[in-house]
Amino acid sequence: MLKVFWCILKRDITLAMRRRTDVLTTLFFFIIVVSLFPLGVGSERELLRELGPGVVWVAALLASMLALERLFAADYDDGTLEQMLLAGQPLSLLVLAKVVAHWVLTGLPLVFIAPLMAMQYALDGTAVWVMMASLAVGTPVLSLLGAIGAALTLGLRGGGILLSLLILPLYIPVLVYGAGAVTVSAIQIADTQPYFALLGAFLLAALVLAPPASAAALRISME
Amino acid sequence: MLKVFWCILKRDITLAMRRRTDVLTTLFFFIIVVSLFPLGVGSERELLRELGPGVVWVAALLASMLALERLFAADYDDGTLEQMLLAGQPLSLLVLAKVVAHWVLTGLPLVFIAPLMAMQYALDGTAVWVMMASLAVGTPVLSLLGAIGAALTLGLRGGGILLSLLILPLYIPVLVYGAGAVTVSAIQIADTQPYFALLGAFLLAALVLAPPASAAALRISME
Amino acid sequence: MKINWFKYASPATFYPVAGRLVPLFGIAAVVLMLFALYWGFLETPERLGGTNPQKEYYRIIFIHVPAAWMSMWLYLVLAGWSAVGLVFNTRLSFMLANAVAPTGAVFTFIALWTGAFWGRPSWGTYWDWDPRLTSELILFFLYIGFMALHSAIDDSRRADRAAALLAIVGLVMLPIIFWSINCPDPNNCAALHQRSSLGKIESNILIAMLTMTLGFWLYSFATSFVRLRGIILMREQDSAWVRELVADDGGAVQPKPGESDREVSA
Amino acid sequence: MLEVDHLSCRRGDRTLFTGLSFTLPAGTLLHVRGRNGSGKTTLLRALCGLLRPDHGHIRWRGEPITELADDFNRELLYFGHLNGIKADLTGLENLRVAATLDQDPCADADILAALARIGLAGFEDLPTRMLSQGQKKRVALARLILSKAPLWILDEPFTALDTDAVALLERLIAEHVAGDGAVVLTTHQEVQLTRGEIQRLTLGSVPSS
Amino acid sequence: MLEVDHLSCRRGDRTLFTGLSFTLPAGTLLHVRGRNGSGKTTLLRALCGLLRPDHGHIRWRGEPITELADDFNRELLYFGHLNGIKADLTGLENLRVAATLDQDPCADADILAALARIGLAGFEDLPTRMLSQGQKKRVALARLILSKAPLWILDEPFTALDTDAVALLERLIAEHVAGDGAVVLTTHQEVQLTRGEIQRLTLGSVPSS
Ligand code: HEM
Ligand SMILES: Nc1ncnc2c1ncn2[C@@H]1O[C@H](COP(=O)(O)OP(=O)(O)OP(=O)(O)O)[C@@H](O)[C@H]1O
Ligand SMILES: Nc1ncnc2c1ncn2[C@@H]1O[C@H](COP(=O)(O)OP(=O)(O)OP(=O)(O)O)[C@@H](O)[C@H]1O
Ligand SMILES: [Mg+2]
Ligand SMILES: [Mg+2]
Repeated sequence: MLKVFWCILKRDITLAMRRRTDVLTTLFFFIIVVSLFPLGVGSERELLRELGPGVVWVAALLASMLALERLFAADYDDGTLEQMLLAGQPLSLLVLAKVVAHWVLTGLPLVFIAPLMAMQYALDGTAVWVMMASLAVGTPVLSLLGAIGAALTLGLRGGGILLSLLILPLYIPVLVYGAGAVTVSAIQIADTQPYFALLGAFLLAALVLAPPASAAALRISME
Repeated sequence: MLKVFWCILKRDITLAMRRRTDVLTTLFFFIIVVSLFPLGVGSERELLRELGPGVVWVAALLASMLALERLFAADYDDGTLEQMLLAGQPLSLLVLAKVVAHWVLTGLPLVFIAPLMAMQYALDGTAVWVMMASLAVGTPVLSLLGAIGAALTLGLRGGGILLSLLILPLYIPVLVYGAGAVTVSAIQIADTQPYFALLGAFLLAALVLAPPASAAALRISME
Repeated sequence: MKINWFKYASPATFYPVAGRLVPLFGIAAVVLMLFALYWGFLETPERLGGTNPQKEYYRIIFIHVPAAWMSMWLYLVLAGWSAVGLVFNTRLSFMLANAVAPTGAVFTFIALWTGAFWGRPSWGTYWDWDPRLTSELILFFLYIGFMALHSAIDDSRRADRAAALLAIVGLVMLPIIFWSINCPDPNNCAALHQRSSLGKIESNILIAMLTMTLGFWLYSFATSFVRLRGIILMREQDSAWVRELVADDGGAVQPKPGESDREVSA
Repeated sequence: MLEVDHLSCRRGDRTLFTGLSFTLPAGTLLHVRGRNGSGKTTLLRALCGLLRPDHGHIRWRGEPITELADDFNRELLYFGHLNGIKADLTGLENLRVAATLDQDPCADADILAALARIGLAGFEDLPTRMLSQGQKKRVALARLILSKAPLWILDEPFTALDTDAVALLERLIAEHVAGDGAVVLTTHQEVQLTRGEIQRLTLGSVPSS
Repeated sequence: MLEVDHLSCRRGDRTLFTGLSFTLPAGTLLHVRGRNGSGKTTLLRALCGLLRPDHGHIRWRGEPITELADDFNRELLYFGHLNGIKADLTGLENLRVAATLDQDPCADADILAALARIGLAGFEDLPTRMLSQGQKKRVALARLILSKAPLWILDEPFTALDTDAVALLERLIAEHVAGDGAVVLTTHQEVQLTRGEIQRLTLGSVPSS
């Protein structure tokens, strides 16, 4: 069981390392989207400070969603996904391994680049830490939820944009509490703990429910 | 010449109509992205009014860019693009036909839905008209420029996100003047005409330069 | 008495039943809606009193609120049939879910639209990011997502099952989404609690509103069944009973199933 | 081993076959033939459980494959129109992953031997995207050498292969059948076996609408 | 018609062939053979101008194809590993677009006749995504019937076709050659012509690195 999990995880990470641009592009997309906003809305410090958490989180949402499109697509196109379905291994385990690899490659880098982004929006010390923490807990939820959508839209023409239509509404709770935690951290008296408790609960629920749902979706899509 | 142009234009529009959702999903993506922001940044009317033009334009950029990914990809995968290269017709003409079809299907609808989005951000009458006009002139530039990027990233894994990396920086002038026109229209004394003159100039330049550039990029990518 | 429900779970049996029910529900719906409009416009107070005196335009409530209720109820129905379909693998349930979706989307849209037009005179804006409005908008996206996914897939069986799974995932997420919008700040959620004002409402208004809801409900049945009959005909093209039906109308020739033979050699 | 009972499948609005029944004992090869579009691929995918048939049952050692699920999959090796190899991994890495998924315990030496046998010595360390059409197919076929699965389902395995590779593949199939395995395969060519029984199943030509 | 002069091509770090020269007069078929990975596809793509050779020249009616560009393309029909048809369009629509691009003036009746000849009567109005592997290939092959191009370059055109279709395709090629056309083709099968000359070119086996 564990061996299979590691095998898939290693495979996906090796594949990504063969094409290092893939990892970097998600990151750059995130950076570019965050940096575009000041161009569109002007650059008053106060306005930007208010916008910051929301923009960073929306950008994280979009980046995570875009990267998701490729979660199963490549495996589907070359037939390796078909082989996974027929491997005689629990499919949710394989799915979980793929999602974990995906998060390590696309979600984790966002956490580390966040401080740079926060700087552009004039956020201060605590807010930056809270933003990193909220991204660290929130982005795995995005990857897990997104996997369901990716599995459902597998092989459909225009799948990418259809995927975003299906998945973005489901991302809303993570967005609300993720961005909320950062906004609130600016106020001295307010407490960010309930936000993190909620995000953590989402993560646990997603860890349990999303892999089987994605596996079911994959079986449907491969028919 | 003209016959070939029409043939490709008609083909692409027929293809899109076979899958009507494709057209609608770009539109809904736009709508969803625009609607996500207030959830992330809060819903004070004044703040939203200031944000409005920027958010709508950034969303238009993202929607146009995402849709672009599929501009040549489908033709590449099934080999029809190879056939177009060997058709003995000027390739830039074929590219132009594809870009025009693409804009009619994904850019034009944004122009018409924009008033609804403007409403969500509490923009007033003139601003709405200016926004529609700026989108009408600006989105074709996005499609034309995007075609170059789409041609360059053809067939690369993770092309979608690489594409955005190449193209978003080129989109910046359109974003700045497009959103600028709308913001400025709120101020009585300011004049939007220079903005539109610039956007128009971009459009003309893109119309002349982008198709041959995309054609050249296609030849490189297909080798 | 024991009814064989599975008998009615077959499209062939349900098709004529639905056919007979459509005019029944349709007429009842029209009558109820007309009555509700009459009652709402003529038998209710000219303006609402209280702290916020509303003018004549409050009458939009007779469409707005029933539509909002229906939009939520129909999503439950949609997800319910989807679950039944996935669990028992009954084709009819998927078809029902598909038939309900457009009606649900239309009611959601009506609720949004009428709400917006109501908001203009009473709040001075078409749109505000009020939690309730936002939730309704997201419900609309869920409906659109369901229909978009279904129509993006050629193979009807895959389309049914994929869309059904999406509907169920949506249903699980829905309470979380609504709750997060209603309570964006978990530090003081209780303060944000929204109270329905239906209890204090005048009885005439209540009558009109409930009648309209019932009318909408029957309308949903009628339109869903009409759509369902269309879907059944399209899906069951190949089956004997549809071929008979079409042949009665002088319809098209149907393909014969392919034969197969086999030989064994050493 | 494999029993098929009154199977019928449809794709889109077209019924491809109805009432198809056969049994495939150990040590037999079933050659499914038929014109283009007669439903060979559809039948093979149904036999794998990838596609749910409209009616009828498929049983493996007496039990329905829908109930066996993963247990059936472990005894099965399917080879479809797609090769099922990653273009960015080398032949060696591809086969290593495949072996882990199939739970065939095999060392790198086994894999290298298999690759050499299939005629890819010297290409083990190239990403498969750098291989030609036929070489890619060979990488995928190396799984046949490594696998211990008793049932092979092969959809047009001979396309894109040159004559040497075709001969080798025929030998592999014959060995598997001789070793009490079962094979279902489609191809437009003739198939010979030195030992073991060949059944031929011809799917009817598709009626035009 | 086609002259190839000291051509050499490499893919990756591997030189596939060097100093390859031949001329292909009208009314000839060139059968390119070779093991998997010997460079057949590479050669064919170079002949079309899709791939730039390392050294050497390719001339069409005496002029280099790089200079002729679109004029050469108009006289060429290439048929690669991919079919070049849109899955969402019907066979009829696909061929209509192909005809316009190739500037073959042909009416719908011609196209329908071509589809019928290739054995797809009754399938004209189905989106090609609903067709089987072999049927898709047939739609693409219908272009051979419609085209007026004197030079055909066909990369493994026989794969996935059933015996009827193979026979038909062989007849089409023979007719084209008999009508003073030129054909370059790769296939692992044997090719016969009733009339016209067959040249055979065997690409060497690949040196292992
Ligand atoms: C786009 C705008 C609007 C939307 C999407 C919307 C949505 C909804 C929904 C979903 C409900 C039912 C909720 C429930 O009963 O639990 C509802 C009820 C109601 N809405 Fe709206 N609404 C909008 C605008 C307005 C406006 C402008 C007003 C009044 C000024 C209004 C007043 C009411 C009232 C009085 C109810 C009755 C239910 C109650 O008393 O809680 N709505 N609306
Ligand atoms: N994109 C590529 N990059 C690097 N090397 C490549 C690439 N594509 C093919 N090759 C190498 O070029 C050689 C020839 O490939 P080609 O596709 O021309 O062979 P082929 O003769 O058509 O073989 P087949 O009969 O298998 O189709 C192979 O050895 C392969 O390793
Ligand atoms: N996705 C699909 N939707 C609808 N019909 C389909 C689909 N795929 C295949 N078909 C139809 O099913 C029939 C059988 O297809 P199948 O792929 O099983 O044929 P096949 O025997 O494998 O043919 P070939 O020798 O060409 O590979 C074809 O007539 C085709 O039109
Ligand atoms: Mg097949
Ligand atoms: Mg080749």
